[in-house]
Amino acid sequence: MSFLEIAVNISIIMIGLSLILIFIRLAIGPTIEDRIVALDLLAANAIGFVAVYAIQNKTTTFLDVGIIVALLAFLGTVAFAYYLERRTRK
Amino acid sequence: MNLIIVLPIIVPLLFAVIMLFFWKNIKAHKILNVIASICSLAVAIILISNVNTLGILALQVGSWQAPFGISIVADLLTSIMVLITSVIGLATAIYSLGSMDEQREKFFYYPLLQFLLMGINGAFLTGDIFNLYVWFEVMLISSFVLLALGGKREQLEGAIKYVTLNLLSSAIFLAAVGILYGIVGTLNMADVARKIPFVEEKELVTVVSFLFMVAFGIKAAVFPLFFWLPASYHTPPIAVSAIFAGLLTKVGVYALIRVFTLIFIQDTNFTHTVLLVIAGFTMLTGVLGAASQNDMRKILSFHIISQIGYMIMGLALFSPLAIAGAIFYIIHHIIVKTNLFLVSGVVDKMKGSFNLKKIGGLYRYYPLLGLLFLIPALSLAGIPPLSGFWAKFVVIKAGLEIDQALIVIVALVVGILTLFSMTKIWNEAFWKDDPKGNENKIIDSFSAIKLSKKVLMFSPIIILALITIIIGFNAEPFFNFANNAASQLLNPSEYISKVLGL
Amino acid sequence: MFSIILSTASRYLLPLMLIFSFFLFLRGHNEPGGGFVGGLVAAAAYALYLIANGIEEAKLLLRAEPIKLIALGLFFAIVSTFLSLMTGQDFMTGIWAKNEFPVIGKVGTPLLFDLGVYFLVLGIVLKIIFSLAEEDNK
Amino acid sequence: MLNLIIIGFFASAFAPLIYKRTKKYFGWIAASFPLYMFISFILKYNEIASGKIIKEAISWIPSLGINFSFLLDGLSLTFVLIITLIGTAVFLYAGSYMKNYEHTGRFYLYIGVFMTSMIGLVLSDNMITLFVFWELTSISSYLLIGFNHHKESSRKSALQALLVTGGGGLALMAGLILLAQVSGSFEISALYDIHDKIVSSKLYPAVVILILLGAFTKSAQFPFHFWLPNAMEAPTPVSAYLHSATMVKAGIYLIARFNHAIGGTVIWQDTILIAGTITMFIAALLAFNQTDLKKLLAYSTLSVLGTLTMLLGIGSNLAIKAFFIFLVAHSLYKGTLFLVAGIFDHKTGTRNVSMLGGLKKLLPVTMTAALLASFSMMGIIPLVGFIGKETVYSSILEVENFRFLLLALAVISNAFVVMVTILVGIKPFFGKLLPTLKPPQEAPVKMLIGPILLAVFGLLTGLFPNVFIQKLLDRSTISILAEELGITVKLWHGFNYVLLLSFVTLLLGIGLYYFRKQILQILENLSLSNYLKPSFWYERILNGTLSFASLQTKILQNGYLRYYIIFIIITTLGLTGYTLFKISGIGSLDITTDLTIYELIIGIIIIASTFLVITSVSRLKAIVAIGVVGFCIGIIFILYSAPDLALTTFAIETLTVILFVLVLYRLPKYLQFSNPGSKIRDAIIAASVGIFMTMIVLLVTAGEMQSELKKYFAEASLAEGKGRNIVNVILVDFRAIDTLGEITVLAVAAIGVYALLKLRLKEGDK
Amino acid sequence: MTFLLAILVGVLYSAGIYMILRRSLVKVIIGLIFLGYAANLLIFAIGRITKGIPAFIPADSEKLVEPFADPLPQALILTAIVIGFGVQAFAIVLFKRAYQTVGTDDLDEMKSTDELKEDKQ
Amino acid sequence: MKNQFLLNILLAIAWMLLTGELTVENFIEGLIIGYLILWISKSALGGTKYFKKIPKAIGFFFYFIKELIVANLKVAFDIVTPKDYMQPGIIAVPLDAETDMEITLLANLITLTPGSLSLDVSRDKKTLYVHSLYIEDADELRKIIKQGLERKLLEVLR
Amino acid sequence: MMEVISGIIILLGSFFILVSAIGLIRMPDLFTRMSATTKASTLGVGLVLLGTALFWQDIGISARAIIIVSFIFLTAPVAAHIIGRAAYFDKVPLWDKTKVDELKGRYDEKSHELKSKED
Ligand code: NA
Ligand code: NA
Repeated sequence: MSFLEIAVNISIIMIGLSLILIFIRLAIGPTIEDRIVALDLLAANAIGFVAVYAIQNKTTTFLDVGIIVALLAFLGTVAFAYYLERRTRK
Repeated sequence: MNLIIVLPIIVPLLFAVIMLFFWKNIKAHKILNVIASICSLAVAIILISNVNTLGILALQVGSWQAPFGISIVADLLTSIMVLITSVIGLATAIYSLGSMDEQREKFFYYPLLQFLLMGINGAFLTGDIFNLYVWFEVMLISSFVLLALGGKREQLEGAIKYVTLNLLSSAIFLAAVGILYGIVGTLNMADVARKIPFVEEKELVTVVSFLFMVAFGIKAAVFPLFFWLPASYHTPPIAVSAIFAGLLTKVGVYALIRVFTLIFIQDTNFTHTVLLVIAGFTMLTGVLGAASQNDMRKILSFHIISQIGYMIMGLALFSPLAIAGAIFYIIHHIIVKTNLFLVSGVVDKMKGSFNLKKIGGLYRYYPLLGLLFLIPALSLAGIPPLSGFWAKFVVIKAGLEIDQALIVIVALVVGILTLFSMTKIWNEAFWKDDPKGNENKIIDSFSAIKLSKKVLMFSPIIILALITIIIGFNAEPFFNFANNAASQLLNPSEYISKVLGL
Repeated sequence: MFSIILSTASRYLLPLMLIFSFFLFLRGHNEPGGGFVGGLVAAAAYALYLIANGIEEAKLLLRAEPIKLIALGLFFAIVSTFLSLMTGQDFMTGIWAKNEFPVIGKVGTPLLFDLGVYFLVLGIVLKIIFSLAEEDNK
Repeated sequence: MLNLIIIGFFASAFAPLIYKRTKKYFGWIAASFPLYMFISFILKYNEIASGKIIKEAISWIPSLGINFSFLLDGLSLTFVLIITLIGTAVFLYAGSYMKNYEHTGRFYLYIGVFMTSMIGLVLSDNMITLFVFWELTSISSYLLIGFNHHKESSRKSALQALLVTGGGGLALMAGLILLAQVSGSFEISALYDIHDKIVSSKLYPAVVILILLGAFTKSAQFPFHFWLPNAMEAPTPVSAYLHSATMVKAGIYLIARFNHAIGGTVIWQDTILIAGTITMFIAALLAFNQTDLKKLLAYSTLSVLGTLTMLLGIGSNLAIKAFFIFLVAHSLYKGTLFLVAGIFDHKTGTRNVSMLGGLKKLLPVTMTAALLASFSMMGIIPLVGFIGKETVYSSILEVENFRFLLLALAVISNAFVVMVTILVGIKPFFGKLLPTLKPPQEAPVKMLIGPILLAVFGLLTGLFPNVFIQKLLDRSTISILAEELGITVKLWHGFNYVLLLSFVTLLLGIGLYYFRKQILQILENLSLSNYLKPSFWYERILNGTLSFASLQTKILQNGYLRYYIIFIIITTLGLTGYTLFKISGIGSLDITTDLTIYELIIGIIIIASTFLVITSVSRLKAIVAIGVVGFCIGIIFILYSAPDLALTTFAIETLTVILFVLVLYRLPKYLQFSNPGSKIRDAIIAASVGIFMTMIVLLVTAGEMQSELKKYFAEASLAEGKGRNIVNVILVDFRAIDTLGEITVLAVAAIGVYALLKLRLKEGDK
Repeated sequence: MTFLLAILVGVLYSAGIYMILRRSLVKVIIGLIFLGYAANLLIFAIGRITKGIPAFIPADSEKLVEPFADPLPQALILTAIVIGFGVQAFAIVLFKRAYQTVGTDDLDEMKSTDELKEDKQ
Repeated sequence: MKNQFLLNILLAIAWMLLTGELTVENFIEGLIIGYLILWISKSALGGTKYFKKIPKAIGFFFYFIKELIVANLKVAFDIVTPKDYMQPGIIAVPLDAETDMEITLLANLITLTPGSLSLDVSRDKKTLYVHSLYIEDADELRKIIKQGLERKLLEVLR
Repeated sequence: MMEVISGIIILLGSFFILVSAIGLIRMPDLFTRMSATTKASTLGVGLVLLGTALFWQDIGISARAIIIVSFIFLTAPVAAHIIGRAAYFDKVPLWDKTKVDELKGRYDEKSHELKSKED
């Protein structure tokens, strides 16, 4: 196993661990904003994961997915914030 | 060139799209809708005559050899269904001109009708099981919108059940398609039929067949899956009810017939017996449901269920005569049930209600309407020599021929209860005096309607009634057609070879 | 929702997202993407713009009525199915231009079909979102 | 014959139109139509009398073996002549009687259709053609009984008659189909040669029962007798015509017609005999406490119908002879009496016998007809009724088993009939003139011709039976028994046992008449009436059915969406589960797995967030958690080589969130409605579905799948589809029509959303 | 791998069914969304999965050689997802309208179209 | 006009980057597509100024990267070590930046620098509210932001 | 050689990603969590993508990496801004050890308009 492969495997484990941690925050909240932040972060991590996974499998096709994720996660967050703001405006 | 086969799908789509371009011009919508319906009818007639002379037609969309692309196939059953669909489409188109409110017309009523017809025709014509799912969805979403269009409370409540249960059905259907692909590795129904006998796990195939049975059974509104129908069919405007009543459940029946004559014929002892049980309970629960109602449209809605039972019975008996009977039944029922709903719409326009307790006295002043109700009503009840009699007759004959006495008894009992329901409507709405007593006032609200609109409402009713009578008196060609269609279904080899080009 | 930051960002993100959406569409035949995802991304761009700047500005930006986009999309799809008939081939058979273009690769009726998908998806998402936003403003 | 029938229907169809223009003379015009029919058929008399059988056939639905085939023999000619003769009388009579009714045109339409159908029925040689006409008579009867449809009793009675005869009709249909199945043909005349084959078939008992069900309901045999008295709600011409002379005899005709082909067995004869005898007796008893003229006549008709059936049940040569004579006699005298009752009704305003009396001077012509008919009905010489009763008694005397029981029942029943006759046909004319609603006056000519014609016919037939009925009798009995009887009809057989019986009957009847009040008291004390009350059982069954219908509908169509769903799920699981557990491989599924850590993590997150969604008490939290699920599914798609799917999933996921957010704004608080019990129930159901699906996946993927498609796509995608992204090439080329449907769904959904949000009709709007 | 997917399919189906059996409209919608996920994953799993080799023909070659992921189930799922989205979008708005009109999202309050009018024959 | 043209060129370059084909044809294709998109986005973009000072921009870029990494390490250290060194709070920073573009960029850059987060800009565009993890002295922090990021950014932009 | 560099960078990126995740768990209130994490992950993802670009050494891949990174850099702060702002409206509690809150009272409750100074 080359250094790169080892690095990639370790990376995947680290990202996986962060996914779990983020998910825990998402689950426990306590505020809805916390959950949204967690979701946003989850998306960012997914991009990292995709990049590493692309190296592991030697295919580049997945990289484009990262762009979409970045783009759409942002939109989702904005939408949630939009909702929260409307909710709090009397 | 078999272009004609796809036209029943493309023509409604094309017209719907044109209407969307002129989305604010209702007048154009009305005209285009009628033209579209006439074109569809013409296409359907050409299609059926082609199929009749040339046999089963198949078109490989995009020139991709089956089973790699999607095949569009028209056998006799398909072309019959397409033809009736176009007849009902035209009838509804004309009736809508006379009865639909401007509000709904502004909100895409006519394009939605065409989309609905597109979906229905697609479901009939496709030779691909996944593509069937797609057309079902086109049909469903169009029907969802048509059902809820207007947004009245009862419409919304009805639509919730209709939508949820139909989505459940779609989910089951989709799962079934996926599993089927996982087993045989192909989606083309002819190809599936060819490969199914070689599947090692026969039980797995049976399991899938039941998933299809449930999925299509929900759409066909059989027992105990029919609940969405009585909950919703009486809520939209009558033209919508009418086209739903005539066509939608029949697409489910069609699909059941298709897969249970083409694909799942390995374990008929089990599957078709189950169908037979379902058929019996469907007939019974449907007719009892009708007997308990006092709303004209609800009675008619429950009768759809009950009548579906007869069609399923034909399929379940699985003899040439029985299948022919089922097909004949479908033809008859679509015409008659649509017509009854249309008549009920006129009743509502005259009396302001569908509730039998609140209306009456129609026969006194509108004998013609009485006649126009009696023809489809008695036909539905199976009174000879109207179309419904032959339908019932053939199915019962088929049942007796293969010693299925129990189901025949059920069919007969249901027959008499159907008669009861129809005479109940007749007694209450037509014979009984108007309980409100204020005949004249009510008459005025109908007479306020423009004559041209009245003509537009009555002409489809009259035409459909004539068709019922013609089928009744001249049943032979129709029965022959049904017979030939049935023999095509029971000998799938022609279908398979035509589709796969073997 | 008024935010200078979001509003400004959305103005610059819009063209970027649109170009990306078109990119996704064009090369969908060879790489991940296609008319559907392309249309969605384009719609997302407008949705973002809507949230940041309000429905009125969004409508001003779009100019076309979404229904027409839907109709246009379906129209392209239908046209693409019929072009083959003119060359005497069967319904919906793909017809391809001889020359290749950069990125796009070969141009043919399936691409036109996919373009129809693109417009339609853009149209329907906008129709839905605009309707909801207008409802929300009431 | 077919042309006559077609003419009949057309003429009927135009009746309302013609009536509008010729109201005054319409009775004459109308009567000319049955008369024309009568003449057309009487012209065939000699031919038939000479033993010829006229057949006519046009194919109708050849592939089902159904033809318009007609057969004119003695039996059918007798019936046709009765139908048209009485039809002539009734049509003419109605011209006057129906004058003050609304919609007389419709009346003629119905009755014309009825007559034509009735003719068609008795002429049909094809079982199904026969059945078609059979049902048409039921329908026209329904419309006629309910003619005064503003009255609830009329509507009810019409419905009752229709349901009973219609129900029997369906049984008949099944019987006929079975019979055709045994015999291989729907042609009745084709049955005669294969009597033994039919009788020995295992389906034979079913055939008999079903056909007799049809016959008994139509002819109001016990226990289906109750509809007939109620049918008296119809205008009197209808009662006279349908419910006495013709339609109710259709069932008897049917038995007679099929007797040759499927009769002669114990089950056939005994069933008929028993049903007929009971009907005869019970109807007579039930007549006793009636006061309404028409009801009285109706019960006596019932009794006669019973007698006729009984005679067919006896089935001896003499019985058939008696059957025939009695049939003719009854049609003539009962027709007359009904018309007379109608005259009373019309001219005095009442049908209550106790309010009629002393009319002889005022209605002399009516009285002549009434007396002639009454004497015939009482069996007094020299009327045809006398011959009828004589032959009935003599045929009973020939019976071997239960002879005296039958005899006693027949005598008692006939005595009751005599009593009824006195009440209806004699009493109103004699005694004190009782005050009536209208000043009584003689009926107009149009109303008198009918009853006089029929009464005189009864007299002539009695006097000259060999002229009028001998030949028809011969030919008819051949049709029924397939053999020549060789019995001549005579008025006078000398003084014998039978004559004595007739005399006893008459005396008994007169006695009953005089002591009827006392006897009524006794009968009431016995309180049989509840169970024998005509529609007691009918009501019970109908109401029972309706309550059951309501109950089952309330249970099934209960309005709770979740129960609907549970029904569907349990059905699905029930149907599939049974088969699934039969699969052999189920025990040996390979669940070893080579999971990587990140697959495991994704899986855990999906499951955990699913639980979050389910248990969440906050809507927004649920939506965020759904987002996670969707997101992780997207990642699964990446892991397993589906980038396009991942793209689409992410995009759709985001859009759904936006949608939710825009919608949520106005959505309700996330409420908890369900109780713990239903949660557990639902959890069990849900888990079963989950387990089922998991097993399916494992079972299916345990097998190999050979997909030619996959290979083909890999080769053709670039070469012919010009694209390297095979998924996309499938979407826009190989399976582009799927995509076409898919985008249509989207278009419609968008329109739907728009319309839902913008179009809000108010409850009042149509 | 398939085992994990099979479990996930089961979990998602269970969740979907459980949710559509709730009385609250919003939960029913969520249930429908879950059923959509479940069906997609089911097709995906049952069409046999392949790791890390998407169905793309490499730039330097004319056709794809095994092993590679079966593109057909993917195309089917894509179509199903899109259709599901359209239908769900409509359903969500429909449910919202129903809530607005009826005034609650309790399904037990939405039975009027099924109710049997109690008046006697 | 000039800015639009510049933006068009920029979009064309973005296109080449996206597609990964550095050819003349592709550049022209990018120009055409870019033009179309600009036309579509017409009302979104008013007249704005663009990237005139490329070298300064590059310098700023490296300054920013440095800040980013240093700050990141600081925060990372705080996170992974058990003890909290934080003194969080929200401060109001008066703005010299005027245009929407300037304010947005500044706010974003502040956010990107770990430990600080732009919460909002006042409606009159004069004050930026920033949440920071390390506020020993609010005024000191305000100064750092103004002298550091804001000044350097405005130098690039103006 | 390039592989090793790329590996190291990827490891570093993953490390930052993990740190940000830990921060998300550890930080005391929403604002501190956001402050700490959003950027940490931005850098983390950026590094991972840089490593990826180095690994492939392909213009197309590098371009994509650049696009993703710039997009994240462009959007992440905006996202943080609007969530933070929404949270403030939503009265998400600040950590009790928060030193100053100069935003307090500057928002108009009704219109959500933000003022420069206290009135
Ligand atoms: Na694609
Ligand atoms: Na696509």
